[in-house]
Amino acid sequence: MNLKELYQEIILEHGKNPRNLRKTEGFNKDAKGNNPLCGDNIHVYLKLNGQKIVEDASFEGSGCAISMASASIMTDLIKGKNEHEAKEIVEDFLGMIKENPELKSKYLSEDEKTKLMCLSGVKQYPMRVKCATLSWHTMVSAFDEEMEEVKTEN
Amino acid sequence: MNLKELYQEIILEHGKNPRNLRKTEGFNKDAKGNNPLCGDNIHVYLKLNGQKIVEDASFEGSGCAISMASASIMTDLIKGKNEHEAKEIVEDFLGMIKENPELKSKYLSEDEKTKLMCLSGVKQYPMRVKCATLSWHTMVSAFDEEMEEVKTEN
Amino acid sequence: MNIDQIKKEFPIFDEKIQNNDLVYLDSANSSQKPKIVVDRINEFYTKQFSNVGRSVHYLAVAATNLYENTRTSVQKYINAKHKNEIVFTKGATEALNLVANTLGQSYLQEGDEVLITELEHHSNYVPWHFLRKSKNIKINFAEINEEGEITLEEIEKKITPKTKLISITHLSNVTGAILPVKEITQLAHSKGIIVVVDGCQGAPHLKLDMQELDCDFYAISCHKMYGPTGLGVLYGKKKWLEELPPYQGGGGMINEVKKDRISYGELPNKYEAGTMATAQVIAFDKSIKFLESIGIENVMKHEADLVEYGQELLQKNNSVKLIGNPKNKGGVLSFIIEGVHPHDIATILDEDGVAIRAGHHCCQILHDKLNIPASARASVGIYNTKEDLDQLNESINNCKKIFDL
Amino acid sequence: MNIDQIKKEFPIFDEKIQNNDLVYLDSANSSQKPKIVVDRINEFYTKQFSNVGRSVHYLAVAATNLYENTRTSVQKYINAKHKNEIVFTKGATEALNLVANTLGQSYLQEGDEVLITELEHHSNYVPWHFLRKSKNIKINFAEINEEGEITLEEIEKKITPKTKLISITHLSNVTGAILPVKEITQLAHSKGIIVVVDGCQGAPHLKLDMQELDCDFYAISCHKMYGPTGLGVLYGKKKWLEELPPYQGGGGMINEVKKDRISYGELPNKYEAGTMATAQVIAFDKSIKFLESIGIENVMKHEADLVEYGQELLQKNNSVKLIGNPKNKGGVLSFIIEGVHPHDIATILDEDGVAIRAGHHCCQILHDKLNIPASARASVGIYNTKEDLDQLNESINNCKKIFDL
Ligand SMILES: Cc1ncc(COP(=O)(O)O)c(C=O)c1O
Ligand SMILES: Cc1ncc(COP(=O)(O)O)c(C=O)c1O
Repeated sequence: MNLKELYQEIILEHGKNPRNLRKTEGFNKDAKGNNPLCGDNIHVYLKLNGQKIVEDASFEGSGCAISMASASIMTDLIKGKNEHEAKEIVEDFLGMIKENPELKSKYLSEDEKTKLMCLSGVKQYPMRVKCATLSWHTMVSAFDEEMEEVKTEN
Repeated sequence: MNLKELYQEIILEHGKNPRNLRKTEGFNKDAKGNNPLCGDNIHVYLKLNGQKIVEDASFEGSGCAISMASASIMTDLIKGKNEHEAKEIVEDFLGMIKENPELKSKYLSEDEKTKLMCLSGVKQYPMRVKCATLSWHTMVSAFDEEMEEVKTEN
Repeated sequence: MNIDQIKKEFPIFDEKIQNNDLVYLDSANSSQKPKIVVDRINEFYTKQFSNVGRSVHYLAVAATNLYENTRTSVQKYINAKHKNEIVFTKGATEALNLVANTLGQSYLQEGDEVLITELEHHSNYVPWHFLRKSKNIKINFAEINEEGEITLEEIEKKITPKTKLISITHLSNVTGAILPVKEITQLAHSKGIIVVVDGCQGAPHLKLDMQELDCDFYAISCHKMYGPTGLGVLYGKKKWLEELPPYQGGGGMINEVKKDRISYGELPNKYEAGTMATAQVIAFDKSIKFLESIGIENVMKHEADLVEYGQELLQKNNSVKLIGNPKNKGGVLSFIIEGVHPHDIATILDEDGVAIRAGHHCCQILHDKLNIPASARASVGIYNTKEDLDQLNESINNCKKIFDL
Repeated sequence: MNIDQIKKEFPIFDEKIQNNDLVYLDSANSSQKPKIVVDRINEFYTKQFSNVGRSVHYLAVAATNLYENTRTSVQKYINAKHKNEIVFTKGATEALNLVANTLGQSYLQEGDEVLITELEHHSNYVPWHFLRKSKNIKINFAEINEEGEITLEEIEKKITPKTKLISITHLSNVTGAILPVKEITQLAHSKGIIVVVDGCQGAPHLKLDMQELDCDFYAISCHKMYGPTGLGVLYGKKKWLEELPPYQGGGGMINEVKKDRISYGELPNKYEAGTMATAQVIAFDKSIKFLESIGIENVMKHEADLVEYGQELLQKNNSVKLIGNPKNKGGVLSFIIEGVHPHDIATILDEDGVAIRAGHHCCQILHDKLNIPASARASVGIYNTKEDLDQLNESINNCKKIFDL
């Protein structure tokens, strides 16, 4: 996948017009993350229902197209999953964006996998991997209700 | 002049058995000097008479053969000179040890010049020049009655 | 002056970067290195290596002389009065920390004010912030005007009776504004205020004359000045360096060491604790020779031409918005493109071999003020050509295409 | 292991030094550099140069990865638990200053005691002296025994209820004594005392295993370890580096910068302010590879053989008096000749191409204790041979002849 394709396939759509870019009303989990190097910052909100299932997920913040697209896709597909499932998906995503050729999680539908795989091109741009992963790390913090901000490092 | 000659000609004599290595009784000018790099240290004593002529000069301290020889020769030949003459001789010596091919001061006898010239070989050993000049700088301080220790630098 | 010829002296431009010619527009970050500098390092390590100042053997003496030669070259290049006013550090950041720390130890008092500007790099803010924490000094900020400049008037306005020190950049690494350092220093000195200059961007691109500027301290980053990494220079007026306490302690900076007391060495040893960056210092002499061989007036002329050309190009490019428009401007072109994040710009330009920087360039205060999280920055060096700026513009157009602008 | 082969990897030995073959016995001062290290610097500057961590273009990404690779190599080489426990500094002196300064800011209190030894290099004394001045801490000295060693018992004897920190050399740069760091650390930790190790002489010559030593900090000088000048490593346990405040402030070490507040970055960035010694860090990877290719056990064996051989030679040489006779001894042979000042020895040996050091070797406390103003020191590296020590002995004999001994 070349750069043009990476940007065009889906990033542009999600990156320029990200979904869930808002603050979930009545959220009960949230966390902030930032990337001191480039100034990206994000605030992830989760609303879990009584069965600990993610009823709604959203985010606020600013960043490059890659980080916005990644947050957009993430907040979309995490809805309806519980914490355990969500964290497994995070692991799977992080593995894919760094080295694995494909996604393996049984909690992801084929359609969801296809959506996520359009971020796979980021692999070739190591400096941008943290743009793609910032929202994911931040979501984990929200689940863990860590009080500190997440900072991405390599 | 090769190294062996440098050492043998006179340094050894003065360096191993330096003259005036003692403390002048009733001295009225003195100064301390040291070389932090190699640990050489010296204390120069001068006794000036009513006409401001050096009646006696001596030194205490420890150091390499070159610094001892230099102090030995210096304290010898400075006797009988006044401050102005002494300082001109210092200038002349410093000039010679760094670059000038010969000594020019009219306050030095031919015999004194010959004695001093045996230190000229030091020129070829830049790291050792400060060994040869420490006592001379220190004597200037004594004349000027500076309170601080002299430190030699390149 | 033949830029093609000069460019040939930089071996990196013979390389293909991902199948592209390298269009290096990141010199404000760090400059490329001419062959003579790299060769000097090589020669020193393979034929002449020894530690400096500590042994009396042949190699040590020779290395010490070479090391001190560079000090003399720097002294002459920046027109310092004394050789001992030149202190080698590991970088400009360390130089600024040294100044802030030692002034904090023995000069600045609780309640004193330090005036910096909104243009300052973090390296010229955080060290003062440390003193804000430890000594309760106050930091004031001179504000930029519409053009991204700091004027003498603004400095004057921000000076209070408590201002003890002004610390300013010579040339902004974002807006390119060249500050009126000489005039600011005159004003400051007339009020008994010390002036520290962050010369990181000034040193490689402007004429340096410490007698004319008359500032009290000037910090230089050698790796931005066609020199090796891991080396900086602090110029400080003798009276200050003599009066202030040492910064780091260790071998080489002492006079006498006893179990109950220690006295420190003379300048410049007092500020050069431990084994220094010997090879880098020795090679830096060649960086200065390189700049001298071109002539700083020629450097300045060439870079002024480039920046004027680049500015015109980018101004004509719609959707590109330049940051700052100072009258007196060095070779820095920072910009944003509405709707494209600077990191995306940099990544897309990189595909064409165009190396620029994106981010806040260690100037978060300035970006906050401009209300942007980040910007893209193209910066020039002596090896750049108008063709490089044409390529920059063309790649920006590619980028706009990808983003449907 | 073939030393002739290894020696060939060091280009400097192809040179004639004043018409002599170089007999380099000054490695405790600084080691010579193998070709792969020098070549790596060359390659980086001419083909790959960019600043690290700040830009997203291809060269910057590649350089950042190379830089971080070295951190990983160092981590593995010294068996640190975390990569972020490795901080690059400009030298061991800076590393020790960093530790003393930051512990002084937030851990050591007025009246606390720091225990060092009479063997310490000024770089492991002056930084603590600064705290004696600024914080009123007390410095105690563990004393050497007849053999020039520091024993565990002596350390134990000098620990008081107020001792908060012990800072010791791993291997004395004068007597060659190897200190029982592991045992001292066990003892110290059992009393809640921190241990800092000056590893300048340990790192190039001993097996490094931070898990085994268990010390809290370990300082390394890369130029003594077949690496470039201007670079050091500070190993610090994560909990300490996380807890302590930053040392220098500037670009790269921050998290968020506002006009009224600043927060600092995570490890290791927190301690790497400003542009680092990029090229040197990247080349240092090759120094480690070089040492690994020989194997530290082989290095230790070879140097132990050399020092045993040299010690015997010099012991047999009347008028030569060796300084210290530690059971556990590294490759350092310090000596005096009654009636000949060490500087004269060094100058005379130099005429034969034998490079040794004369002076107090930045150990004035030790020389005071031994009641000598200075000593001569021959120290070995991996490239030395028994022939080098024969030549040393022969040149000493020439020297004696000149002085009629
Ligand atoms: C034992 C010891 N400690 C500290 C140092 C200082 O190291 P550096 O000068 O590389 O900072 C040295 C070397 O000079 C040393 O031998
Ligand atoms: C204006 C300015 N000040 C300070 C610095 C810091 O210099 P260094 O990182 O070389 O210490 C830089 C460069 O990064 C700069 O551009």
